[in-house]
Amino acid sequence: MQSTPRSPLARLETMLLIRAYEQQLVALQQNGAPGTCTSVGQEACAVGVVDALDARDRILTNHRSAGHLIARGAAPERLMAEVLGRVDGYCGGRSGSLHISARELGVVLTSTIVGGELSMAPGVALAHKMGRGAPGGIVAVFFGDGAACEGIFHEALNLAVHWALPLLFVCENNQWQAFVHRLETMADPAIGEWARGHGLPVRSVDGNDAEAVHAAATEAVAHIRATGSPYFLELRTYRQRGHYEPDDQAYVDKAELQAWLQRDPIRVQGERLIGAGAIDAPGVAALERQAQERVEAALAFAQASPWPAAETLLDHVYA
Amino acid sequence: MQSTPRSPLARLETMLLIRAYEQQLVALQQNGAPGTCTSVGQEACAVGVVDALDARDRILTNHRSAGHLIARGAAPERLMAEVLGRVDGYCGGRSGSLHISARELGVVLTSTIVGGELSMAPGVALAHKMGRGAPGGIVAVFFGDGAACEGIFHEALNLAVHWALPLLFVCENNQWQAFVHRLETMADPAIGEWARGHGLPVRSVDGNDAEAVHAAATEAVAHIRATGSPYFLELRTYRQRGHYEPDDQAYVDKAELQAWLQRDPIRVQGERLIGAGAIDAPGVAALERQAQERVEAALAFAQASPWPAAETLLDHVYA
Amino acid sequence: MSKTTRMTVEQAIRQALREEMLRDPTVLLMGEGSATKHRDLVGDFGPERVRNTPLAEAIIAGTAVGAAASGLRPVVDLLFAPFMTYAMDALVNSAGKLRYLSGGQFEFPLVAMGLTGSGWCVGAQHNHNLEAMFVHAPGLKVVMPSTPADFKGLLKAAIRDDDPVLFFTDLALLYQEGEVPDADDFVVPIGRAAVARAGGDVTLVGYAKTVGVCLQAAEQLAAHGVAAEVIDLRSLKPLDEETVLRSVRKTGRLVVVHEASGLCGMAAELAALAATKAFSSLRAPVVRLTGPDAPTPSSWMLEQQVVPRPEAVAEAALGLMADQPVRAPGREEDHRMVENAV
Amino acid sequence: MSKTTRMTVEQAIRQALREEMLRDPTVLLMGEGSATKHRDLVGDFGPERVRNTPLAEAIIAGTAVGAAASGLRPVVDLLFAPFMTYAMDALVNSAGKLRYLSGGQFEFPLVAMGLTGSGWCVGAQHNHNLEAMFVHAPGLKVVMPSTPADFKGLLKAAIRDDDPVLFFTDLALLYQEGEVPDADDFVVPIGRAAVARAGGDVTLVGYAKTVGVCLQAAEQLAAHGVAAEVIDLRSLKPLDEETVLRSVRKTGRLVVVHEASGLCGMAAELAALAATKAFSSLRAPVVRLTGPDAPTPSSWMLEQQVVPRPEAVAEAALGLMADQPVRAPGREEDHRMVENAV
Ligand SMILES: Cc1ncc(C[n+]2csc(CCOP(=O)(O)OP(=O)(O)O)c2C)c(N)n1
Ligand SMILES: Cc1ncc(C[n+]2csc(CCOP(=O)(O)OP(=O)(O)O)c2C)c(N)n1
Ligand SMILES: [Mg+2]
Ligand SMILES: [Mg+2]
Repeated sequence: MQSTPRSPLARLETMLLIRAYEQQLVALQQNGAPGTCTSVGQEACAVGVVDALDARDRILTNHRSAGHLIARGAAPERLMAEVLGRVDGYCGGRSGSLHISARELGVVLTSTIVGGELSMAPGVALAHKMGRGAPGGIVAVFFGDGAACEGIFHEALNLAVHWALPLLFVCENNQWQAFVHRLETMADPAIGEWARGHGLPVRSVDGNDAEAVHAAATEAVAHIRATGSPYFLELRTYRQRGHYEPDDQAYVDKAELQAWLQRDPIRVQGERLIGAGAIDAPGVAALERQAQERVEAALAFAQASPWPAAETLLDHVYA
Repeated sequence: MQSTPRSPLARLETMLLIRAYEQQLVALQQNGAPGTCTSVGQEACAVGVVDALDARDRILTNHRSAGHLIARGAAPERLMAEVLGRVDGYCGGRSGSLHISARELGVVLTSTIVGGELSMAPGVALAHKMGRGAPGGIVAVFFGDGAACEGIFHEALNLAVHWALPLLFVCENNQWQAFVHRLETMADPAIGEWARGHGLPVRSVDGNDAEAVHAAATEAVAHIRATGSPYFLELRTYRQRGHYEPDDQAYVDKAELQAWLQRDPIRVQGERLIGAGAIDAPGVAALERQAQERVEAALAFAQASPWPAAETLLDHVYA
Repeated sequence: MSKTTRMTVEQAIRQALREEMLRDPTVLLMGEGSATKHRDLVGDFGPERVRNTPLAEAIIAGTAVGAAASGLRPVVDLLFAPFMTYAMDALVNSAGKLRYLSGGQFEFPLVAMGLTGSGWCVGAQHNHNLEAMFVHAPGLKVVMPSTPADFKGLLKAAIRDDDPVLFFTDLALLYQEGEVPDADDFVVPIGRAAVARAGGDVTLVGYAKTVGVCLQAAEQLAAHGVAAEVIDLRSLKPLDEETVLRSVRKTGRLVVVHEASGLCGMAAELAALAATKAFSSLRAPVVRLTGPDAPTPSSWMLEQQVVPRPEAVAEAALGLMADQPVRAPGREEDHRMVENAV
Repeated sequence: MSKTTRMTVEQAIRQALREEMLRDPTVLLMGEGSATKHRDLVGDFGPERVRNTPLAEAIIAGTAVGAAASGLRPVVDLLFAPFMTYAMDALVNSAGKLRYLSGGQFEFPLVAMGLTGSGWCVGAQHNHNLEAMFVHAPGLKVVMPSTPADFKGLLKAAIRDDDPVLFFTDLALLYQEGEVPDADDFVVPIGRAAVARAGGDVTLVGYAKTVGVCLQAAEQLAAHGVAAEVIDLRSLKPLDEETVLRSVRKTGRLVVVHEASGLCGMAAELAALAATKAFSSLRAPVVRLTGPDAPTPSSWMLEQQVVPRPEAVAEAALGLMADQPVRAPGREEDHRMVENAV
């Protein structure tokens, strides 16, 4: 699990690792591996929030989970093995990329059903509240702007608020819901207003600024630990690549994409740190190489990992 | 169908008919007929809203539908025949009391699945918007405070707002959700706030005052006809009897019940009209007798109505 | 044998809940009105463990799934089975699949209760025997008892089970009485059928209210000198194939009786079982006597028609004894047979 | 015969949508990404009739139900079949029951489309053949073609049908090519199976991708001098009992092959059909070769295992010819057989 607290520099390092890892998945898919939903452009959301959590806490995520997992300390080796369906994956290859849970890291019940994470998160938080988790632990649930359209969003908010559950709602509003733009599915603004209607604290921040996210998340987590009650964070960000690989993004407004690319979260964090003298450009380049090497090692590990045996097909259906 | 516009006196008359009809159902159940969910105490919501609609409009309702149906001009004879499962019922006895539709009156797709009416209403409104209904027609959907807890409430609101559907949301907040008080399931206030989050006009009025409801509904309907867009009405009222018959209401706070009984909607309307000199006490008593006679005639009709033949069991499964 | 007490199915369910909550502090009861209905349990175990929920089946079931994977043993009352359609994602996609997809990282010790069946004239949105949908879904267990003792013993087993269990109560049985063992440790294992009556001529299989139907039919058959064996499935999944097959191999004749539609229902599964694994023993066609492939009407007169009657079961069994082909559709009561309902 | 054009299943679906939207102005297409995916249709029929929706299956399906009862003919794309769990109330409780419960006051001419099956390594939350759940539910029709021509003809029929139709597309077939009749009025009636290959020795029944599996098995069997008849169900509900029974009465041997779990699945239904209505013609046990009763794994190596293979089908059929009992579980490929998967 990630060691906390971590520095802005460590966050840059992690974002670079996430980026390098997902770029590798893109290349893999182009060579015939299964497609994945990358979080390229959303790395600041992952590191900003996950760095505000500690070992007591639990995380639920969805189909776009690589950032959350790596920020939490998941090994790219085992993630990649999972994506390739090999035995050394966190789920022994049964999950593939879409529902990777890593219980040992506190990343639980990952679901690729949009809204699935929202349906289960209150139960995990209830268990914590009833003393089944680590004392003081809270639960963070990551979901997208699309998931906010599902009815379960409303049901989960009402239950979390009314039962005072220690639950951090983290909506990564990346403007896209597969092949549909957010503005085609809801008013503007919408998500924050919907959440406010439930009467819990709601904050909307720049999801491409890792430090802004981290500051907001730290405050949110403190609030939840102090009150035992939920908090809602909306992170405004952008899905830089397609919904999944491959995706030509023909339906994407180029100008909007360009504008967001200018505000790439890694670039923002890099410039901040260089500006503050915490690192220089060559230093950043070195970190990039480091990340790339790690990912190449991970790939080698994953490709060397064996396929699950056919006889294991029916394992783990029941307890 | 009810002739509109109708007078406050006509509304009193209709409320008395609804009340007499449901009291008759209560008596029937005590003699072994199927139990029903009565709307005793909520008659002002029904007449106030339905009187603001006209023949072009459509209504969706739920398990607690007697008021909406009678206000719309449904014949107590056929309603009672339906409750008793006889062929002369609006649904030939297949529905019983829980999902009575009367298409000829524009009361469509009644569902006893809480939230079912909310899931279908946008589609009916969409058909109107796309020219399949009477020009200028709108759709009114009646649902309870409990239905507002279902995810479909959120999904229906978002769709109606984003697609600008001519839909009037009417939440009869009668404080109860079967055997659970509203305050056990949501914040206070909640429903209006949830709706406001969707950015449509929201108004909350005294659901025990037929004229207040009627004025608000008239304004809401005018808004929808003018803009083609949805409107949300919350009617604060109270379920005077149990969730269904029989129900000893052991779980009900007597003081709260008493307080609301003081504000019984029929009493409120009666006193208003007597105060205005529109009618005197004996006149009200006469209307009550009239209603009672009508209901007794309805009962005779229903009991004389034949049972559906066993051979018809499989009719109407498919078109 | 240990002592027993006479009680209704409803009382047996309450006893099972109380005993398991006493036994295991992680057991939790949630539902729309659960706290209202179980005041006594709220009193004894506190409002944390016995909860009224918002009116929202999806989050009730989803919360049960999340809690089950996190150290609690939730029992959720979803009221009438058709309301489970709102909880379908949580039950089918989460509870049934996430253990497998995670490579065994999670367990889901939860029980989801629902009411099914005719008797209250409430119509198809309340009265729908959809248990077979959950039998078809992977990773779930499905239990549907017929006697107070089995209701108690199987609910206790379901609560102790580490897998998600759908527990269906045929509402027509709620106030039926029977003897129930007193012993705290009385548990009926999931996955075992019961031979409700032994006989060598024909096998009648039912579950929930149709077990009684089959027993009455067996009485009528006895009068004709036909010894019917009646099997109460009790658990629909895992299915006790052995007990069914042993009986069919003995009698060579099978009549499956249930209220649910026969199309892809348990009657289809059992007929398939016989045709695939007891074929050489079969002496006559299998008969399915089930509710029709139609929504259930509210009208008392029509509702009556959808439950298979003992007379029809006995008649079908006699037909098999005479080794006549299953009679063709068209007779007055035939609309109750799936052969005709499809 | 009229002219035909070679195209993929995906193109056949697009053509059917276009032709029916041209033919009937009340036809409406809605779904998460439907407008993005069908730019051309938006261009030709306008944004009112081809809509991207919010990401909310329950309201998509509910809206289709409400619109269908109000004069429109909605086609909703629910993407992958497991997402239909969110739409279950609208499909099962509203579309399937409200016509009946209202005494026939409403019709629900809607089509709900979903993707099923293995081939993309996406795991059980995307890959779940749950079509049998809708066969078990009343008031619905269920269609699942295997050829481009049938995809086109059955989708057109489904859109014209006045009842709610679930239209499932096995994703493994999407890019498979075949000849499709050009005629605008080409429609394949719902409820009729097709004899994909004639033969007198054994009946192999499949649907969707397993029709191809059965046809390959038939080839292999021919090499052994066994003439297999292959039936493509095409419609799962209403089921073409006649065509299946005619074949089974002729061959006396039945092997049912599908990817869905066999438990309360179509294989159970067909085995039951044979055991109840063609019993006297059966010469050997029925065999169910189906996907296991387990969630579908993502790993390519494991996903491969869940689809019945031609070799297994041929082997099972040969076993029946030799009139051997269905072989006992335990062999390497047996986990693909429901007998073993339960
Ligand atoms: C219930 C359900 N519906 C549809 C899908 C297909 N799908 C997968 S991701 C996705 C878009 C989700 O959008 P959002 O919630 O904003 O998350 P994002 O992909 O943008 O991270 C869709 C439609 C699904 N997996 N589950
Ligand atoms: C999906 C669903 N869940 C539960 C029920 C059982 N039930 C019927 S009415 C009711 C209470 C509904 O409360 P509300 O929406 O406030 O309407 P009211 O009964 O107060 O008019 C419940 C829980 C149902 N019919 N449908
Ligand atoms: Mg998004
Ligand atoms: Mg209420």
